[in-house]
Amino acid sequence: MDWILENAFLIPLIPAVSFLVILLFGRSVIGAERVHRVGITAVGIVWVLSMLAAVSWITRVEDSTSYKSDDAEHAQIAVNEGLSASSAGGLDGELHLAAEDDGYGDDGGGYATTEPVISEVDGWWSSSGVDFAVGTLVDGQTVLLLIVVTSISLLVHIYSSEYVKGDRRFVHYYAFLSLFTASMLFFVMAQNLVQMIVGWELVGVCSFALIGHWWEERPNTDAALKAFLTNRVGDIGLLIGVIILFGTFGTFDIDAINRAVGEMGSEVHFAMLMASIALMAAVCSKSGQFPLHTWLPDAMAGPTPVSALIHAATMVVAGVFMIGRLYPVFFEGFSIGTSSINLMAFIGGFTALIGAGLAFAQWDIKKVLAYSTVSQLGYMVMALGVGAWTAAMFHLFTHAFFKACLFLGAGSVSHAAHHTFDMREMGGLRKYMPHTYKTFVISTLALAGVFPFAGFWSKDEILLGAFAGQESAYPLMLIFGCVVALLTAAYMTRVIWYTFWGEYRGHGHPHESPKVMTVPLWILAVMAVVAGAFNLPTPVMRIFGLEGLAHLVQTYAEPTHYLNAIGLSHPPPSFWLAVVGLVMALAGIAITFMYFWRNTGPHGLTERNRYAKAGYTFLEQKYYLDHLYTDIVVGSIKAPIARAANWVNDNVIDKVVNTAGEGARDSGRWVYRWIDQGTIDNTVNALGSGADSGGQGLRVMQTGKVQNYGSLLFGTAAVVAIVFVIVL
Amino acid sequence: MDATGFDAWALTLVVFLPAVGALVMMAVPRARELELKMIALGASLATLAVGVYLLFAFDYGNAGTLQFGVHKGWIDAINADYILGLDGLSLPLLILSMVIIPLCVIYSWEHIPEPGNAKALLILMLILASGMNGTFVAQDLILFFVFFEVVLLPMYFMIGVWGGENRRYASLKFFLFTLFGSALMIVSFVALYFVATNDAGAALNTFNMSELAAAAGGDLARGTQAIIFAGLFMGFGIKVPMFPFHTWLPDAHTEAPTVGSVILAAILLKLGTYGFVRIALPFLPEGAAAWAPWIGLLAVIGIIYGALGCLAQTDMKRLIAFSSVAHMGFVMLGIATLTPIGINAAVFGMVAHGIITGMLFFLAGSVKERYHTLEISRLGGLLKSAPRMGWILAISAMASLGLPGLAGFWGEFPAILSAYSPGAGLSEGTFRTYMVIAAVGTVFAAGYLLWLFQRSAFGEPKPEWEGHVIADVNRYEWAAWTPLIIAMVLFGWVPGLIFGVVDDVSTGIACSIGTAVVGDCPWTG
Amino acid sequence: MLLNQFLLLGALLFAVGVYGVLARRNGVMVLMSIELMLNAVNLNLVAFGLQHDVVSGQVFALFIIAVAAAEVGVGLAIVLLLYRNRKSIAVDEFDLMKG
Amino acid sequence: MVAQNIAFGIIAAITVAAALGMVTTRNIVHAALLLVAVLGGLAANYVLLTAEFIATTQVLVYIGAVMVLFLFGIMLTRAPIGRIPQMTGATWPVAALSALALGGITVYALIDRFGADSLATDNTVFRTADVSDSVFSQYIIPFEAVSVLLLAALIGAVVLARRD
Repeated sequence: MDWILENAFLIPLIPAVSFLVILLFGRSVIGAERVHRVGITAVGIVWVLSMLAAVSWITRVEDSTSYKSDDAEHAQIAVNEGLSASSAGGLDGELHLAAEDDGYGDDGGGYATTEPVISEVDGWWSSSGVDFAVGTLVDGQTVLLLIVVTSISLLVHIYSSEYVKGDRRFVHYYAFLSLFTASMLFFVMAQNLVQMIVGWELVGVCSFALIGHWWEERPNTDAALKAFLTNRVGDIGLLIGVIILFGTFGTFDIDAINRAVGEMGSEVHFAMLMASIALMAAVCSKSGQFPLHTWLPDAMAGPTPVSALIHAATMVVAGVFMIGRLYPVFFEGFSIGTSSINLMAFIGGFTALIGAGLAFAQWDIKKVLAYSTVSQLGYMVMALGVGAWTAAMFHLFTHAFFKACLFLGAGSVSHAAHHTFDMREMGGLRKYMPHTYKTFVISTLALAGVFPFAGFWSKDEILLGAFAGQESAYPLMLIFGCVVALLTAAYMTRVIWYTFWGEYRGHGHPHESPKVMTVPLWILAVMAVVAGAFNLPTPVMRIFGLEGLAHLVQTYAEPTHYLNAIGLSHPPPSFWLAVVGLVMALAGIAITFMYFWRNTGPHGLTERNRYAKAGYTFLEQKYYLDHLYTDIVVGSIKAPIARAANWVNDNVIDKVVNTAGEGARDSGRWVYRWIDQGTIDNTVNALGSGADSGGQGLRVMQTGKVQNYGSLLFGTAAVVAIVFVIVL
Repeated sequence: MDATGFDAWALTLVVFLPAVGALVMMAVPRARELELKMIALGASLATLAVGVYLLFAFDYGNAGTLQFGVHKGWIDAINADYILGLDGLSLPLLILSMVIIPLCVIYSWEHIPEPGNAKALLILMLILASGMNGTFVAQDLILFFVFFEVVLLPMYFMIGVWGGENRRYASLKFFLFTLFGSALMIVSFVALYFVATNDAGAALNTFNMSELAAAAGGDLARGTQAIIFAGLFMGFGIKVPMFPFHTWLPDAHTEAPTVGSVILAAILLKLGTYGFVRIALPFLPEGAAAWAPWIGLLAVIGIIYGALGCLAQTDMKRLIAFSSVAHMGFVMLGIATLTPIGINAAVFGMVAHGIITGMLFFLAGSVKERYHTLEISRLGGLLKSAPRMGWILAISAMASLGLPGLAGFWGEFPAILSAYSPGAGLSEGTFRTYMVIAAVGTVFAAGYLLWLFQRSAFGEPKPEWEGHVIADVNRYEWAAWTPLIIAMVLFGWVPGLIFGVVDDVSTGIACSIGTAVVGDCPWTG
Repeated sequence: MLLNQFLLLGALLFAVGVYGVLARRNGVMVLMSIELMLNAVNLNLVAFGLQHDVVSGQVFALFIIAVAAAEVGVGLAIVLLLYRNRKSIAVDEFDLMKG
Repeated sequence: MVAQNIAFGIIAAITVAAALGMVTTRNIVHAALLLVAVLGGLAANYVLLTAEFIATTQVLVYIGAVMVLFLFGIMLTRAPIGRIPQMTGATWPVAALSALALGGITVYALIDRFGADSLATDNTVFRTADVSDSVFSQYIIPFEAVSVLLLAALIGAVVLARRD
């Protein structure tokens, strides 16, 4: 049963082969318009394998849980499993640490410890006699990501076959989708940090290539460059963080590092702090956290399905995944267990807040969604920062589905509305494209966190994590979380308003997208509804008498073998907090509705009259409340705060990036001109020309007349003789 | 160590086969160009065939010891012997050199630069091949020096005859710079001959490199070692080239013909770094330890400075040339840490840089041939007019900026890694600062390479090229480039191919330095 | 007799010969001055030979006389050739090696 | 001894005077004849130094053969017989300075080193036979070399002077 877990390398291998096949034979053998079949088939196989892996993993966890009653036997099995994990793959792997340590589960507070399945082969590279292995590490977290990546990737592959049809580079598009899927899968099952870097960079390159897919236009390539370079900045942190971890523990092995942190604890606190700060920079760039988030909205220059796959559901969560993967490091480094505020939680919370604020100021539907992604990623990072590992991963899981659905919906809208993403040229589309509209609304409700959609459950867990904390609560994070919940609901309602309600403001005749696009939308929408069921709290399940199915993510995905060692605790569910979260979301929706309605009447400002024409007459009588909310809450957020944030974003952060780039170029020019050419080169040239002018001077003496030479000869002889005879 | 049978001849063949080819070519009239090319290709491929034999016959379990050894008398008057040998350090570089030369010959099939004369150009290439191969296998200082200098003149003529507009200036600059370094280097060699002692304090009076390495400086005082090291440092550092001795490089590269640039970048620069690892470090451990912080400093300055220089360039070839300064900075940083991982990284970096930058120069040559300019602002839309070439440029640029999965990464990352904990009692604080600066350098690298790629490959082709046919990669180019692209990807995914070979030697060197300087070696070989 | 009287005579003649070589314009005169210098040397050789009681001094003097004869022969031939080609034997008119 | 010294004085005075005359006269034929005087004076000096064979050779080779050569040279180059205004080049002061410096330092060095060393007159008197023994035994190879040199010079002179 564990076959797939031990041979997990097949999972990234298949899309990688698909990449090569499409790239090498796509145009010639397969035919340019048929390459999507290769990609879809490959990802389909991988999806099946991932599901198999999930089933295998769950079985494995079940097995180890049932053995828990018998400690001795449990240990024995763990050893056996470790052995089979490393040898059954037919690779000359070593008996791994995983097989030797088995004691963590016993004090795990009621949770079974299930060892990760590590398959590795030695000799990937070596130094001073130490061989570094390459291999796969499969545990619950990996399996969770496998499901997310392959599912979204499969749907995007299918969706794209219509959306990108007839594109100038259809073949390249599918090739890079395959390569991206391969890289992302390689990343999530990395056994060591170097592999992690490899995957991390490769997804970045695919992102670069796909953002710049239409590279004939300058803005697209600028956006691609910006994305890649911003990520490179974060990669400095990744490199240094990995190096610090290697320097401290002498290994790249993720499993060994996590266990070592658990054992050593505060002995290595300072090193872990440094490593965490460095790695945090990497997270900021990859997962669009403040202050390195600016590339993500620009990255929307790529094709929309790519935005859905890479810049919403999968690649951008790489940073979150990495934190989760190296959680003991961050837990120790940032003292998550004992503090009530820390860098990670603050960056996450703050990013969530400013991302949500910025989403109000956008007219481009994809940019709204991009800022929303920034905000939601901030949520996940914040969750990890407050110690809510499961909540973060659960939110990652649910968010992937509803955000992908939103992006694909936006793509569908644009497909209908003549390839524009400007909401001012949309409107009233609910009549023309009912499927897109329905799925978009469902996903919006999920994102807003309305009961009982998926987002509600995962957001609630994050708020719960902030509320309970570990040893102490994280009050600021709780406030951030609640405010963001409100804002999220508000800006998403605004999007729906502009896009689907009112009269159509664009040109041409909008139409519903074909089935090949709407079916993926519906699948994602269904997931947006039911994904929450994967980690329902026990009290809720008790209502249905299905207590055994509660906390699935927590039970199966959590790497208890690491987390138990650092003593991570799980807060009990809180009904009232859930109510608060729900109220926030509903309030956000309500406020927005009122805002748009309020501008209809004669008291409204003239600039907002067209919203009135768009029609929200049934909200008219709530005028006073609307006035209050609009001017004080939404107005203050929209005008000063969001604009200021946007201004800061464009004029300060962006400016700093641009200025730094220009400054580097200018100083490069300056150094080149004055130091390189001016000083160093001139010194060399001066030596040369000095020799030359010396030669010119001496040249006068070369008269060509024998007697002059003779004079010189005898004169010199005389002088030398004088020196020898008299002086010496 | 002396080998028998064919093994005893293998290295001699590797060194002299190209020279024999050059001799044969001299006898063939200039007009019979095809035959001349066939002879050149034959000679270089025959050398490569011996190289393949070496690859298979090499004992990888004993990569740390010299194999295929030859030891014959040569110039008895000065105790210089004809000693050749191959170990894990020489092998990758030797193979690199043997691969690059046939590729250059193939590339030259239809790309003989102005003013023509394929015969002379190919003969020079073969002489270069002899010199370079000889440098990598020579195990006697005088022999090493002879081979080291043999490469100088052909390259001088290559630049001076087939170069661009400013070729005289560039070739002279190259020649004088290198000769200056060589002069100091030979002084140091002679000094080594006279002052090097064994542990017992008896003078060695030998040029035999393995004996000198085994002595590891003997009981020479740190000051003496540092002075001798300074001479070697100048000789090798100019060749590398290290900041601030790098100014010959952009000029030489810009003016040189394509194959000249390729050979220069791919192999000639490696002679310097190879010299550091093979001669300077093991012979003078104390000197190396004394100089290491300064080498490290110059290396990181080179990384940042080279990158800044790149950002300021408007000429594609000159940009690539400046990037060499930055990349060799990583190599030198690895060497300066005096750790096995650093030296491993350096050797990997050398090979990777040879492959990648060689490839980039090939591309620059082909771009120049098609557009008759390398002015970046006049290029653009390469992906549109010649898509395959554009993609190859993309892969090469990505490899050059150190993308994992391609060869460049394994030169950079371990070099940065090694600076975290330098060996031989070097200051951790200093080297960790270097580490951060070097890591910042990777961002710059991405910046200038992508900037180059964006300007030259993305976008629409410039209007001035309307009506011009920009041909895509032709079959000679495919033949010359495919092995390099394959190597980039192969080494990117299977770095153990090089690390595994070099590791024994680099651990040995680092260990002997550690033992000599701080009296202990934390690495087990 | 003092050794020095011969040596000093030789020195004086040598110096005079140097002056002649450097100052005279006529090629034949230059050659004659060279003869003078050679003879000055001969005188020294013979004097030292006597002083040190060796026959070598005289032998060398003989050799020098022979070599001088050869030199004059070739030198005059060159002068002749110059004259034939340039119609002049003024040595300061020849500056083909001017840098 | 006194007689010899007196003889030396007279001969030396004539020799130096003739030499000076040779390098200053404007008449080239006079210069050649003054050279004869110098060479003759030297031959006399050789006699004073008990080197009769050298003296003889000097007379035979120089005054006999070399001088004839010079005179032929003068004639063949059609040098004007008689006074020529520009016999001395414009740079003669430099030449004089060089010659003076060289002569001065040599004189100084000789006086400094040998001072008043008297010539060892009680040594062996080498006869012609001794000289010939030495030439044909110890110096046979240089002798042969000189023979070849003379031959080569002969051929060389012929080749150079040939008119074709």
